[in-house]
Amino acid sequence: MDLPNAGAGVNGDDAERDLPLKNAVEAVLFVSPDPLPLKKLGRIVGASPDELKAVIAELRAEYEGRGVELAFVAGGYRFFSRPEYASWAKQVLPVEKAPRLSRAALETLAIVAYRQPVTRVQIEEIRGVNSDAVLKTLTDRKLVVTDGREDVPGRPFRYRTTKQFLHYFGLTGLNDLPPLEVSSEEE
Amino acid sequence: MDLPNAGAGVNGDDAERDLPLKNAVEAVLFVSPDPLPLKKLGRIVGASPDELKAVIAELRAEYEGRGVELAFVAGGYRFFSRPEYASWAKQVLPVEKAPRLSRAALETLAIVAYRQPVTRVQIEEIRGVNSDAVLKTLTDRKLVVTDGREDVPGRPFRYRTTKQFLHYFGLTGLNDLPPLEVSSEEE
Amino acid sequence: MDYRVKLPIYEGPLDLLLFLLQRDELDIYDIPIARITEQYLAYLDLMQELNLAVAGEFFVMAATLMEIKSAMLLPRAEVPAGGEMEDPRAALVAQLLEYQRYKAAAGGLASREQEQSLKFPAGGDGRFSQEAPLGESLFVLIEALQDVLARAPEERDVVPGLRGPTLEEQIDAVRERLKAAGGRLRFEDLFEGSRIVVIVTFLALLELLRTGECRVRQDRTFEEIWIYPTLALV
Repeated sequence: MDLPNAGAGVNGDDAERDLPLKNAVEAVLFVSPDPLPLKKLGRIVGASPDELKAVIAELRAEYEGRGVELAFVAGGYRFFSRPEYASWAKQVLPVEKAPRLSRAALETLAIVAYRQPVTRVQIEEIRGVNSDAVLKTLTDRKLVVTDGREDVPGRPFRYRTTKQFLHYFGLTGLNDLPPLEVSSEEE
Repeated sequence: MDLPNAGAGVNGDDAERDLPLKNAVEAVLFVSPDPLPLKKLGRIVGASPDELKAVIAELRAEYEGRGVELAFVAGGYRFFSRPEYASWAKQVLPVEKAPRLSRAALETLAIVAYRQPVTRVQIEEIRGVNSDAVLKTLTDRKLVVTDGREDVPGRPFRYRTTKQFLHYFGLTGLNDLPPLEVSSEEE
Repeated sequence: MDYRVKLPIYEGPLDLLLFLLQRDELDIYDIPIARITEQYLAYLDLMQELNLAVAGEFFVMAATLMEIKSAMLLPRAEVPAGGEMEDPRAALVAQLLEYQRYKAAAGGLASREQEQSLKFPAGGDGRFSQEAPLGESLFVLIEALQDVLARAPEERDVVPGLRGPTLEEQIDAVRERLKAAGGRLRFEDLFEGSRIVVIVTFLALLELLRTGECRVRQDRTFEEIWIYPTLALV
């Protein structure tokens, strides 16, 4: 039973029981290609949400004032380099083909984010301009997806934002969006 | 030049000069997809090899006894999860498409590693078996490459190991290979 | 006139109206409709002269504005007894306000995008993207273009028979200018020559903005507009 690289990934190994949970969490979060939700993390390292929360708080404190931070994004935890070091960090990274979003794209995305599910016509009523091309761009970039059809004549597609949207903007979840400004009429 | 979205990535910014070098090195090594040689790291963060070595030693000490370690591999530095936590860490990784290397492949690779550059015929003389398919697999997986031709009749290809080979086995360089066992005949 | 490419505009008539209102610090609840209509139509003319692909919605809005303008001229005596006459601008104001809320939200997303674009995940999974294809509203640029055009020599001052540059030639020329400028280039310094050359140069700039080869930035309203090459050019 003393196979070091156990492989089967059972969490109850004798050898593994002695390893600090904090280190296991650090290692798992470090290698994970996606933010890890608490639940999934718990299943992997065999710990309760409370244990995990304590350990994550410890890790966050340890990474305070360093080049790397442990962030909660799109419903999960993940390590990121800190923004102050971006100009160096990006020099070792490949350049993304997709440029930053245009104003029109951001606007359309905002409407989808706050009004989802929403049809193209509803978006265009607010923006006052055809939004076909913009929706295509957002769909191609997997920031929005169609989610069924509205039950009105023509049965138009309804759009909603994706997990990739949360990722892209570093949002914890949709409730992490700042509240939409009250129109000044209501003030 | 107070462009907030600067992006130009020049390292001489006033604000950046105040950021600790250790953090910059940590951030860069964290996000880098490949091990970074000291030289390249130095060019990016604008530091001398001596400064870098001191900072790397500090970082290594800080990561001592943690879930992640700073290792020197294939001629460069990179963060890895520690092997003790592999059974957890691998659960979040996408399943590698390439299977583990077969015994035949490992054997052939060992011959290439210790005898490079070496021709197929030379490998087959040692292994006593046709090694065409195995060499093809190793070439496909970029663990070996052809490196010119031997100056003998037929001008056969010569094979040598790649950087990817060092990576795969976590080797610093070829001189990091354990010495070849003395053959038992000579004992 | 050797420019036939119609560049698409993704901003709509509401953007243009809000831009005009904000530029002159006008009260959205009391829009001076005659003045705004006149300015709106002037922009529409210029956009057509630029051969931009002006969406039909711009013309619908023009008609709406003119309708509101004439409704405003109706004698007040027609107000039904006891009731208050609805302001002919009410629907437009409501639409602008609603749209403004989402524009503000888009601004919030933009700053999150900016912040997030500076964080990279561990383990080489990161990518870094270049800057926004268009840093400022198209209308900010058209506004600046109007100033440049006002100073441009009339066509008759130009030697007849000389062919103007094509859009493709001018795109290359703008690229060269940006490269030569190194860091950044003042918007107005990009333009020289007759009206038609200025217009083709402007279209070339729009094309480069669209493809993300450069971006523009104005630090504050009325201040200098700068053109920055993105990494693709460096």
